[in-house]
Amino acid sequence: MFKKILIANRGEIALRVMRTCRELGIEVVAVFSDADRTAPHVLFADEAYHIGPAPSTESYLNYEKILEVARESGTEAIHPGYGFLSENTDFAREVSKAGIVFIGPSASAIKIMGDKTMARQTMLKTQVPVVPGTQEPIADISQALKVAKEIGFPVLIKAAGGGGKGMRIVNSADEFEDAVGKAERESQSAFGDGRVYVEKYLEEPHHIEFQILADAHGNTIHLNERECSIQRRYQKVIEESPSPFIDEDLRSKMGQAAVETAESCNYVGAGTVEFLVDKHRNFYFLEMNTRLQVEHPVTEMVTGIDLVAEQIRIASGQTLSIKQTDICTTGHAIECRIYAEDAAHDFAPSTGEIVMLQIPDGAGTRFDGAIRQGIEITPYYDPMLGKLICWAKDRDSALNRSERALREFYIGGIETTIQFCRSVVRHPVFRKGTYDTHFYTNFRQELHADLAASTDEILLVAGGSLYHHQNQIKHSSNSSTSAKKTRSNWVSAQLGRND
Amino acid sequence: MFKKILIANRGEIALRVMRTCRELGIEVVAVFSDADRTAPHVLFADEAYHIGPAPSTESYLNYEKILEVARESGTEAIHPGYGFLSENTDFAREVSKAGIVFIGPSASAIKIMGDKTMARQTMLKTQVPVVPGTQEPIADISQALKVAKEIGFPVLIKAAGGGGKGMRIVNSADEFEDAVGKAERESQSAFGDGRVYVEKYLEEPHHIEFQILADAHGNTIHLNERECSIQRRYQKVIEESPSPFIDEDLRSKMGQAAVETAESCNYVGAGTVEFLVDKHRNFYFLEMNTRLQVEHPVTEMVTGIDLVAEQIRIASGQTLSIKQTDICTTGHAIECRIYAEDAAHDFAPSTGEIVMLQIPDGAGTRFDGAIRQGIEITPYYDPMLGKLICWAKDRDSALNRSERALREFYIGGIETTIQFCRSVVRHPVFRKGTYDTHFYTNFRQELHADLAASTDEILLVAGGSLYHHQNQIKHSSNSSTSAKKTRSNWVSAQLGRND
Amino acid sequence: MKFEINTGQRSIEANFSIDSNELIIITGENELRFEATQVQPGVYSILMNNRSFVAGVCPSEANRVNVNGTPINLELLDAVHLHLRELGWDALKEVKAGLISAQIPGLVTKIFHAPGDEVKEGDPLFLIEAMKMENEIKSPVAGIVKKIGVAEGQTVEKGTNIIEIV
Amino acid sequence: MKFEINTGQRSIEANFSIDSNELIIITGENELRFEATQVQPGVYSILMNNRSFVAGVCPSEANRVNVNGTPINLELLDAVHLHLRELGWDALKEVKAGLISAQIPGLVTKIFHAPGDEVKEGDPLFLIEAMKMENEIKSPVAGIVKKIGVAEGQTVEKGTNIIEIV
Repeated sequence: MFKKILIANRGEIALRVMRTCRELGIEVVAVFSDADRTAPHVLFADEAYHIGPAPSTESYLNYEKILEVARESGTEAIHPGYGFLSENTDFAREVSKAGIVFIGPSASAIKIMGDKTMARQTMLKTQVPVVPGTQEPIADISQALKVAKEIGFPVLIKAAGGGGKGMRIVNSADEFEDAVGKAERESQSAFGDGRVYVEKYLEEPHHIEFQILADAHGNTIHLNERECSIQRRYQKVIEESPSPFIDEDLRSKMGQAAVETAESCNYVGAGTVEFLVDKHRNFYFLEMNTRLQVEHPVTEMVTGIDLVAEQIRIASGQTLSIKQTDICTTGHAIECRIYAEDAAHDFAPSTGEIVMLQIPDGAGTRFDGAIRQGIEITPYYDPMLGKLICWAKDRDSALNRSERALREFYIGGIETTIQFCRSVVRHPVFRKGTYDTHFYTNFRQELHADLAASTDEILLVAGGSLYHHQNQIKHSSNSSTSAKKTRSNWVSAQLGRND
Repeated sequence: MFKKILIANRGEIALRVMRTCRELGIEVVAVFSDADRTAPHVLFADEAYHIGPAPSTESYLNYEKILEVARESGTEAIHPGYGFLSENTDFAREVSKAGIVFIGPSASAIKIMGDKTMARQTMLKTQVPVVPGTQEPIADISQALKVAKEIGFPVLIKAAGGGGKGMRIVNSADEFEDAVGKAERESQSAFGDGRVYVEKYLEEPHHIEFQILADAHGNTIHLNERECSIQRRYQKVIEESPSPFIDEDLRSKMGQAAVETAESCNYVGAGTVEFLVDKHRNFYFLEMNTRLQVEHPVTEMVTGIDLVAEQIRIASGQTLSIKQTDICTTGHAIECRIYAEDAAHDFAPSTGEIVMLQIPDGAGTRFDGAIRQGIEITPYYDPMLGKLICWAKDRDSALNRSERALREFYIGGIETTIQFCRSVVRHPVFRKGTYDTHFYTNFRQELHADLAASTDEILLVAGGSLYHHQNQIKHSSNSSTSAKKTRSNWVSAQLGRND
Repeated sequence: MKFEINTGQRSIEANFSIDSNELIIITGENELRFEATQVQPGVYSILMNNRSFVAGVCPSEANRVNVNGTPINLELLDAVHLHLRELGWDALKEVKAGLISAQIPGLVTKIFHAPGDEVKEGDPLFLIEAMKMENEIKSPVAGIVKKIGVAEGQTVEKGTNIIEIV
Repeated sequence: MKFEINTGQRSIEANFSIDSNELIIITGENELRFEATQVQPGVYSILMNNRSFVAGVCPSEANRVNVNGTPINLELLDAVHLHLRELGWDALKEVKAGLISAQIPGLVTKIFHAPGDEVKEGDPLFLIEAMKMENEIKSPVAGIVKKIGVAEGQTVEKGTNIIEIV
């Protein structure tokens, strides 16, 4: 086993990885930018090295500098977390060249799965279904129509430029030519690239992913699914395991497909195979993430397996200690991502000092974060403050626990998505478990109305607080008493009262 | 089910109970003294009522006032937590008289088990073993010697006055008369009461307790044991479940005895039956606690059962939803009690403001507490700040997790037992699991030496920090810059640097 | 003193008076006892008729209060303001118009207009990149672009004036 | 500048010098680069040769530093003190003698001595009750009780002088 690991990351995932390292008796090395001198991952670590200015291109993405620190500190292995350098093939290769273990798959597996076209081509050689459609942009409209008829309507026309723009659902053959023309023009004006693809349109799709683990000795297993259909701006907000949509039969088929996917690129380590599943329970390979996933804790909570510990064991050359038949899940876990964003203003990032912090706790309540009262949230990095994961014996109890914990969570001084997550968790469709990836689009207005809903009581509290605050501030600046002093006086007055 | 519950308590247990209430959809009413106006339980609650000055006799023990609040707020049930009014028969009776449900056993069960002599007499009518000995103080020395011979040496001579003083181990009959005389004289001078009892001396005793649940419909079950032998000043410090000392056979026998104990007083609710177990695995009834126990979370972590939810269900008249055969435990849980005490100075209470707080979190890491950065720890109440409970798949992993979490725990501004708990958790005898109630006495010096141990590196950090602090303060008072300003300058200097 | 609490969507009238350490709020036929104790600067524990709330006054936006986690934008209009409004002045409109500044620190990547352009309410004005995300800022008013305060590619602090619309 | 860091049990000598925002600590043959950044008032993040520590300076006791959770009592003796000590003055002894004050706020329930009594080091002086517990305070020195500052049954603040021993 390794004696010292460098974590080439920051924020909650750096802390998450360090916790497991320390439990395994491994020393941890942190790296930090100018903006992170007193960040939680620096305070937590055994050693910490400054690697550059705040912008990540000059610090957390500067892999020459990180390799230099790894050599100087005598690090035996590097954990890249997610984001930053975690899917960078050059970094993975350079780390290995330096005689240091990269905790992740081989550079070649990262490369295959990192390229959408290469990944699709690899998958077509296996039994794993991919979304039917043209693999090359449409050159000839009659050829495209033939493909569309083979796939069966409705079909989707997608821009080569990516993203949501230029996307069009076509319900029948006679609308086809007209729709392609429109999509091409839209795509041309949006991306300067008019090429479009034809793909099967999936009705009421679910985003379902499978966690896999593979050792270097040819053993690959899966750890069941995570349901990730609650998204906005193509970004996951809430994930859960098990999925309320998947039954045992489908779970077993998709799990087998996930294992086959990993084997197709000789995958070693922890990885995630993402699928789309339509309302008829047909599933299609979407992509594979060759790293630890943000939402990995929901799998940990229901399986009892520490995924980071497994990553480290695999990287140190050990054989998987668990077989597929050992995987048994208990209860239900839901993760809410807490972002420093103003949900009421189109999720604009929110920065500033956390002036008060109360993190929920108690049975089945886990917060993977990296925040502290008094810390400054800067605009330099991802706005995710952390993830609240609630586990309970069944889905209803896990929903109740999530709602309780979100109600208990208090972050003062900046805006967060805590209340938005609460609106989702108590939405009847989410509670029923009958949602798909259109959930946010479909219920956007309801969710934001719930978020903005305020009773007379709440309005009076808000008005009274504002009045009190303004008068207290006026008072304090008039008499030039400090805030601290004012508080003490106030408290003394309280203490003196006698009902 | 109840719509509104009043929690007649403060601190971590008030929060603990409120969490479950909210998950069950029940509104919570807090009560608070002058010292607790902004305490976490007040901020957490739906309603909060002031009940008097800081001293608990005038607030948290003032049950007329609490009953008044219960009536005013339309409370349907009262949860007493532990301590304060939880084992007060008058309170239990008055609550019922007011038409409010007392979440706990009947006043008569509290009374029987609250009186040591009555409890012992009750138990003698059952099959549950009690520690053999005289039930009345020694009147006649020859009669006492006869009893001692029946019990078998070694025996223990105990003062009627209680506590540790006057206690004497007698190894053989010829030492007996002399020892009784000495014990009588010591007891007379310590308590003004020279009467002594004779009792079997238990070698290498373990303090083992069983959690029981009983509904009002005649169903009583046990939820296995908690090992509570790590104590100092007769106060538990660390508890775990399962006990490393108990085997399946003994567990089943003791569990049966615990159920029989509860049934002997027609117990309804959650309760704890405490036993002493000697090195030969003989077990003896010690006492029964007729309330929720501080260390109840270790049972929750291994059984997955929410004990407060069960208490509430039982109080609302429901039948137990689980049978004895449903109880199955997973993994191992260890609880460390975090007190505001200075371990290095004989555990003297420590008060003051919490200037910085970092509570450990992550997989299997639960903190049941009621603290916040900026809060003042007052001298009025119990010095327990909270409990850190770590769960993992086996005992070794739970020990590693506890050590990691204790290392991660930072409470600045006051002294705590965090480091003392760390010394215990990494002590080889504790790790091996071969400890008994003499652990603290036997290893006291080692533990405190470990606590005080400092390397040259640590000494240099301490010296350097003191130097830096004094010079920063000097500088800041000379130039009359505020601490905040100084920090900003310092950080700016940091941000500017470029390696 | 008489006040109107107004969120733009709805409003409520109340009379505030101070009684030692409590605020007496009279609204309609209800009399409420409101007591606030500071927990941290700008964060208060509120007991209103014994109902418990945590209220945070937003440090950067004077008229935003977070009650039990829910952010509420409100205007607290006193008798003077209410009288002015009767005369036709609209406090809520007033604060919206005029200068559009950066609500977050970041990099201005795109400005869609030049001085003299006419913009409608809701038209995109500029893009600002922060925390790896691009944020489109829309115009809160209709009018003519009078002045552009920054150039594309410029890094701005929160509060920097970007566009003035008249 | 030359310093001795002394815990009573052990001591270490070091030379401190300032180099921009770092402290250079030379001890024996080792040269260490020590950098402190304040996290909260009195709490510092320390990087010493890139090893990371959190150090808290105790607000109530000037000579207590908590390093990664471990409380350390120490004297930081500069050249002047070291010289004085060579002349026979003992700084550590000095601070121990004299006035015995309440280390915690609480209720003084019992005082075992009257002025004029002779006490040995380790003799119980008084009981103070706080947080439901009784705490026995022992004499840190041998001597004669000169003065008793409070009466039994009196509530005292932290730092109140209880007994003076000469």
